[in-house]
Amino acid sequence: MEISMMYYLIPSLIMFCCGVYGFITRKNMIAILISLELMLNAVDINFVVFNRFLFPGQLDGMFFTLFAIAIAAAETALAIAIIINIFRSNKTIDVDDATKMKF
Amino acid sequence: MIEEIFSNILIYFVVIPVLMLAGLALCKNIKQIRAVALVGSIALMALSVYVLVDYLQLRAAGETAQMLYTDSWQWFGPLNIHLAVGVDGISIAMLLLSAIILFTGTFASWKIDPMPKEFFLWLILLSTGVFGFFISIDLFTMFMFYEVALIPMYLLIGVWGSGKKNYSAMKLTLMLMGGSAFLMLGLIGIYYHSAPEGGQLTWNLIEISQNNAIDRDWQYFLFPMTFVGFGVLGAMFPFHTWSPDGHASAPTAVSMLHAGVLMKLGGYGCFRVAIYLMPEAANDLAWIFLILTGISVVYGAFSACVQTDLKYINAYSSVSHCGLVLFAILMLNTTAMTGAIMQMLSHGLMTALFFALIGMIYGRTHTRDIREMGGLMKIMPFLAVCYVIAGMASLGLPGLSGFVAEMTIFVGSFQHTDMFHRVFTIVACCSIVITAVYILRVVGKLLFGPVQDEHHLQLTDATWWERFSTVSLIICVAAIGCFPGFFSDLISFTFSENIFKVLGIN
Amino acid sequence: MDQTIPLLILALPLCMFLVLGLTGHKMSHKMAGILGTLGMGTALVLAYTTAFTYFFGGNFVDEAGNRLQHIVFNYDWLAFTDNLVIRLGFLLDPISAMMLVVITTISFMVHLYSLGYMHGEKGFQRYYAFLSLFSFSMLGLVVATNIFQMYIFWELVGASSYLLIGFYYTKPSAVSASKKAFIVTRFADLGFLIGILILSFYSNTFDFVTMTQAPGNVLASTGGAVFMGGSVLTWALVLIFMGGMGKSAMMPLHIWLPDAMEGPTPVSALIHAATMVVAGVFLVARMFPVYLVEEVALEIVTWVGALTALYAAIVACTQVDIKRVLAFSTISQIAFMVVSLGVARPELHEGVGYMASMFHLFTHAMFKALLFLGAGALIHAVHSNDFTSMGGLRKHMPITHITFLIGCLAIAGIYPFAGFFSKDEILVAAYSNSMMWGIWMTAVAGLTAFYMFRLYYRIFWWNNPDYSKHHHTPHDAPWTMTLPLILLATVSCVAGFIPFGELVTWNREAYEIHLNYPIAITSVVVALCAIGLATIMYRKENSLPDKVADKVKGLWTAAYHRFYFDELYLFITHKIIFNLVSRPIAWFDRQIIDGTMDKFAEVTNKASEAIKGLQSGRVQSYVLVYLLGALLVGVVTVICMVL
Amino acid sequence: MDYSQFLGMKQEIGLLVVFLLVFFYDTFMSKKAQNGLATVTCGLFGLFTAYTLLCPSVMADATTFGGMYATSPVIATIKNILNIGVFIVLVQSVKWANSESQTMRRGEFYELLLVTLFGMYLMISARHFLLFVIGLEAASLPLAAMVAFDKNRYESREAAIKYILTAVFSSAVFMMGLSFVYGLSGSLYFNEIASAISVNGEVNVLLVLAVAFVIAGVGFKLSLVPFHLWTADVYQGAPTNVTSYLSVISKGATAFAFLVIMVQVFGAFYSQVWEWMLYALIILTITVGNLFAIRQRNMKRFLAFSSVSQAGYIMLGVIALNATGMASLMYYVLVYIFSNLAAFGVLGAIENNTGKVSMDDYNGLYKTNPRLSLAMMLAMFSLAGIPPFAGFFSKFFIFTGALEQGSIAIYMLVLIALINTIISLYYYLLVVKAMFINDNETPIATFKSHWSERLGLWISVGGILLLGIVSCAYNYILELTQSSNMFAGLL
Amino acid sequence: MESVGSIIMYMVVVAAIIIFSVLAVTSRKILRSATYLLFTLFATAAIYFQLGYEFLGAVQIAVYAGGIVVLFVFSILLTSKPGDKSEKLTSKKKVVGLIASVAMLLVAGYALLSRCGFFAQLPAMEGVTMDRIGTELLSSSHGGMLLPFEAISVLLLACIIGGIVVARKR
Repeated sequence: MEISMMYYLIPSLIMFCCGVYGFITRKNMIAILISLELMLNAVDINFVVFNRFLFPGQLDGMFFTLFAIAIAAAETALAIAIIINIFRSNKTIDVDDATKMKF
Repeated sequence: MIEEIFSNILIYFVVIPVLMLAGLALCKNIKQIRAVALVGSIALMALSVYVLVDYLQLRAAGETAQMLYTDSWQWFGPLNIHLAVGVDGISIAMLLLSAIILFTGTFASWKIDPMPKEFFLWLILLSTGVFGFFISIDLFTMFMFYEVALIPMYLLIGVWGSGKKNYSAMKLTLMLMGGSAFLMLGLIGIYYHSAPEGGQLTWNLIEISQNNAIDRDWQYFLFPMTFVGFGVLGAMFPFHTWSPDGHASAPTAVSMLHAGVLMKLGGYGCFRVAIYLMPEAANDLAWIFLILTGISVVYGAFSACVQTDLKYINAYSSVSHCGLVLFAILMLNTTAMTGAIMQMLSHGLMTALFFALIGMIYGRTHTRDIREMGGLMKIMPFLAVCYVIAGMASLGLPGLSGFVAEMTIFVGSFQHTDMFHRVFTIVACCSIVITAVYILRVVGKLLFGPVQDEHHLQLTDATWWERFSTVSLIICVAAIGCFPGFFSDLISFTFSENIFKVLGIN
Repeated sequence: MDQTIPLLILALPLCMFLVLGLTGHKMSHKMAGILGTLGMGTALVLAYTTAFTYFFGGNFVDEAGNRLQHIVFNYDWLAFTDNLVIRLGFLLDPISAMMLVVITTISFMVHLYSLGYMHGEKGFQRYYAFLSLFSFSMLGLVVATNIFQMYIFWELVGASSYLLIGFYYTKPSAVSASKKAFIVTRFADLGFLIGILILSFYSNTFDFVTMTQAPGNVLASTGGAVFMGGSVLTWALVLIFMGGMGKSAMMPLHIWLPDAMEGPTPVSALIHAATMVVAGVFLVARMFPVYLVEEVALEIVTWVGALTALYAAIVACTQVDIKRVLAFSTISQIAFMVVSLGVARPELHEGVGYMASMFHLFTHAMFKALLFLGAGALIHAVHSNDFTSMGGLRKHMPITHITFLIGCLAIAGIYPFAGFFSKDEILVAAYSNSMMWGIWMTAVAGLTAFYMFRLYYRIFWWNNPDYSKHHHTPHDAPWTMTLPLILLATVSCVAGFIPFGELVTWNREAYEIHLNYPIAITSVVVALCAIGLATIMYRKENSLPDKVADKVKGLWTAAYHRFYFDELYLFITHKIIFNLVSRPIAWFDRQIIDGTMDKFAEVTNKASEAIKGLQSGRVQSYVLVYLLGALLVGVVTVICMVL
Repeated sequence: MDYSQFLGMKQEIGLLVVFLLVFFYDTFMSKKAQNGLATVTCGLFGLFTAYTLLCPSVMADATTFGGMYATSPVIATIKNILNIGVFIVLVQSVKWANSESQTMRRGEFYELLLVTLFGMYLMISARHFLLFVIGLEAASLPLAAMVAFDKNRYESREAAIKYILTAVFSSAVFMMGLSFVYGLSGSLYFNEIASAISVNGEVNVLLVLAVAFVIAGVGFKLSLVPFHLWTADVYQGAPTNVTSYLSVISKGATAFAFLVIMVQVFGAFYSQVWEWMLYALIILTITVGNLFAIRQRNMKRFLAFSSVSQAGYIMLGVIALNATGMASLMYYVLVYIFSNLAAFGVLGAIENNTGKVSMDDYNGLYKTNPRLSLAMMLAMFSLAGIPPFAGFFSKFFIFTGALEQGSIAIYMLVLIALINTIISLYYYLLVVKAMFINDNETPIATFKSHWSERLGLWISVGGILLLGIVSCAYNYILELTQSSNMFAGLL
Repeated sequence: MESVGSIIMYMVVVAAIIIFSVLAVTSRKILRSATYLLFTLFATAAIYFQLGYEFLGAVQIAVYAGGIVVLFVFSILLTSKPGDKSEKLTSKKKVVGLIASVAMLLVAGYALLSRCGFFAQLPAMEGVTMDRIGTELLSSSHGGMLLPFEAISVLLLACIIGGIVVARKR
């Protein structure tokens, strides 16, 4: 059996979709953030896989992933800061409670 | 550049209103406001008379260019947008009309309340647009001034109006802006087809018409856009419904200016842009719009017959009369078009007169319902007599302006070789009877007969400024009615071949 | 001919109108009245001079002795095209010269008469201003050199008539009568206008002279075009005649005339008896050569005239308001003129109908004005229009009585009064055209005699009511009023002897009138019989009239209600025009057209309301929409690409 | 390694210098001097803006870092336009920043703001997707913190969490799209991608999906419908100054960057792929934005939806795909900056002084605060595109640009856009109506606004009045874009 | 032909990715979710190793697994009481989420699968040495990442500032 590129891409896509599912269904903001991490991670895998399989001579994809990891870290930090801020004043991080502004 | 601009006389039609705006902004009390408005409007009137005289002299001296005083200063260079000015007889007639109505409108709003300063500011802004529109020969500047003229309407009606003013003001503004949406598309489309392949695109009316490069298929698309765009302001059926509500709610001077001048922008634009630049489409598609405008003419008149609000009656009558303008323009011959322009002048003056009188009557009786009034001839004879004269002008009494305009239109339209056009002319002719019906109905109910309301007996007749305003209008109406040849010559000279050459018809 | 005098004839009344209209309210009544009358008097003198110069000056005949059509002046007023130009001019020919005389005469009489009749009325100055305006318009109409000039003055005449009928503007009946008059004639004018449009489109001219001198060209220019079964020329001429029908109160457009009697009586005499109402006749006469080339149009003219004559005569027999009787009599008499034109043919007695018509126009103007002014005097005296409140007045008002009697005899066609001669010529023309028209018109003439004497007897004989309950007993009017009566009565007596045939003929060739004795005797006998019948029925108070009325109850009631034409008019205007056309249109405009515009706004608001759920405030639904949106954009594009 | 290449990034370097100066001032200056921070920042930034506007060397044409970073007169100009906007925002925020509640965080506000601007610079100049993503994130992540700045207001927090969650989601989708692009082309350099994917000219499903994801990712920042749902909530919740910054600067920068991406990367697939995507999105954006806007009573929310629909108009400059369209887009952004900032300036002044943000509170404003009302009215008219205010010209030109290519479909699109202007006019007039026409028993009391608010408003109003009438701005931009060869070879 | 060992390794890794991803988004205990996320991230790192990007794998473990997940755990402990069983999901939400994710899966999956070139085999690659990574990372020529490297420092600085501002008590 050959492990072709698609065998990496599809799991990564599934991971992304899990992230989507999690984002849409979870109530806890941190859980949503976890889902987002899954999505970002899936993107990273894609870049690496493409780089490795199609353009092994360069490192563009890998570098992208590298920077994406840094960005993801920054995002998470900031998001968690905001969530904690919310928790502090609202005593809840249920996303359904953050629906005061609408229509 | 600046010097160059100010050496052209036409530019002062915009400069004076702008100076008036500046002057008004500095005014402290009602006296100063009146002074500024009065001085400015007199200056404008003097200017337009001067231009008229000078124009006639130039023509007499053998000047044959289509437009005189033409000048063009680059504005948005890369898009070839210019501030281009120029006038022919039609524009001069319109300028004169606007100046007269602004002048009388100033008197009609002598005692405007509240916020007189703001009122005049908006009013002058509106007239800036109007004057700018009539002197422009660049599509872009024309359109810009067109919209400048439209928007002050909203506040003028909304703040100083009466009745369901909010609704009316909004409706009027939105509908007119809706029209200008179509218009904008049409104008840009014209620009992109203004020159033959590879030529320099232009917004200049004269150049476009000389290039004559818009091919027929595009004309079929752009002509309806521009015609409907301007037609909305010209109260073309079925886009006229802003007119009754808008006029009913507007304060006197605004109604005057709007019906008297602003609606003319529509007809003028239809002629100057839609027909002038796209005569082939105009010829081919005329039947559609003839039906619509023909409906306007008769339908407006019939609707006016059963209204009970004075302003509604007059608004519907405007629909009918302005329909006649568009109707005649579509006939595409010199006589009918001359008639159309004369009708614009005539309708402008007499409808302004009407609205002025209605405003004065309303200011006294506080009702515009003809069922609640009667026998005003006894109470305010001056106003009543003026009203009768206005009515007579409206129903086309010879010696007043309505007659000559309508007759020129009818005779001109009937000269069309196509049977369809002639039959429709006859249909349009029927309006003269219906006009008589509603005018006399009002006159009979309002001015004659017994006094309906005891309180009305205490009312006074017109004040000096009201008299001044109405009398000047009546003099103008009568002047056109008695010396139509002068105006007809002034106007018809400008239809020199250009449209007809393209069509290969008379 | 010098322009000054003709110009002055027109300018004087106009100036009077402007002077009185603009500054009248500052003048005293007396001043205004005298000014107006003087102005009209001057115009009268000038008009007489002009007419005299024309007819007897000898300058206006060609070698063959025919009279010429002379254009005194003709100014361009408004040029539609190179050929279609409205000119304001002064055409002098037999009929216009005659009309100048008629108009100025009657107008002057009325001016004079009104000094007394309108004494002390509010708006006296206004009244004189309007009279001047009317005179100006009417004079302009008759001297028109082209059909559009005629139309202009035609309209002005209509407007001044409107103003004069509605003179008592506080009276609702007067207001509605004036409105009705204006609108009905306006409707007729629409026909006139369309006729002008058609005619000018084909003939490419407005000029009367051009048209009438070569009517064949007019016919040729239409090229045999046909519209809805009739040739376009027929259409044009009939439509033009429709204008005449309106002004001349031909059936069915006559309905305004009886109501127009709401105006002051002198006005009725001037406008609604002598001058304006004959404008239609004048119009047909003016265009007569053109009508001749299209005989269908003349047939229609004849039929309209004949029916109107009979109808009006029958109705006149039943009315009680003296002015209404006179009004219907006017309608009937104008119809005589119209019939006369309609039956005229060049080959029949050298076109005697035309001459007869003009002759009758002239004489009728005189005696009908006389009758109206007499009626005015009566009304002035008893303050009522109904002859039921009169009777036996011959003792109280002898001058009025005599002049009125002269008028009645003239209209009844008794020798040697004016009416006899003109009516005789009309009957000659009718008989020469066909026996039917002859008998028909003779019968109408008989009816005329009957109803006039019915009127006469009811006013001056019948009974002797007690006038003491009035604030004064009836007596003759002051001299300003009786003088015109006497003058007009004199004219009515002698006008028949004017050699009209030498002055006014259709082709302006002189023509000798000779009485056709069989016809003349027949008509006089018929008239005398009718007078006799009237004498039997109305000389003394008795119940015979009621009995007769009961006998023919249906006819009587119908005639009394003028054959329900007014009801028909009301039905058409209110039920059809207002309720079935205008109201639905207004409703349609508000609800459908305007409603659609409002609907746009409403739909926008509804849409806004409908999609507000999109903005649910839940971040999860936001990303759901986001993702699905992104996917959809991709998928739809792919699908579109594949397709 | 060639560090001298950094010298080519004059504007970025300048901005970072300002950032650092502010940072050091904030960190090291005495407590007392801190109160001058706002003014100092304004001054510094004003100097910087003036420098970039006036210094001719900024207008260089250069591509550095191996094609990763590009600058050109056009790019320098759009950055200058943004600078002007940021300057106004800074001026307007002086009072707010000095207010009791913000003293603690004043410095951070300016620092974050400058960093986001730096991010936007990168987005505009990036010719490599990695740099672009970094710029995008730098332009959006700190904004989340700025949105959360009003600690005492619940809405501020809710807005922040909504913003950060959707932003990260969107960037995940965006990067997914980028990974597809990468997979298809093997490079992240714009020019290499363009040549790689258009080599066989074949359009495949993956590319379409990738373009859709890229549009979605950028459309998020532009708030194109249906990627706009965060907009209203965030605009409402964020402090007014942040909202104004978000609505004009962030949007303007992204619009330009979007244009660059679409033209330089996917230009070859314009008519096959993304013209129609954008076509649909523009219609949706304008219409939905308008439909929501007409029912808003909260002024900030109202302006949010108005900005959604404005974004649709801006996109017309992208779909035009020509120099006129690009110039019009830039000009539109410029005018939009002035108009919207004037609106936000009034809004902020009123909010700062009275705390009122509802449209109903504005009833009868003209009677008590005529100048503010006039400024607001001008802003509304300009946004609605009423002459002689600048908004009219920008709208007209963007339509002119769009119609240049002349297909009948574009005519229809413009027609729809134009019809939508009527709806937008309606709601803009609602504000005017509230201020001028409606009666109010308890109108907002007359107050004197802070000098900074007034200065900000004067600048904005001046821009609204002059930018259109005085033609040099547009002429200059159009000449620049016409001389750039960005669109060569397309269409 | 791959070695059996690498195939088995691949299978394990992929199974881990899929299973732990699903668990991470479905687990009702938030702390467990974080743990499953950690496993997913480890598995991802394993893929990186497998593909020969050892440096990247190391970063993944260090930054992601080591840094971010710890951050998560801290924040979870901060925001929830122990034994706090998270919400019960409404079925409506589940369905909606499922629709979205399945739609994504189908569309993107179809798009990927439609591209035959993506069934490529693993080509040979010279080892990605630290030296090369370092050189390219700090190169300013084509393919170099100097500018992003500098730029991200600004981003990170900003995020730090932002995080501080937001998290600070006052």
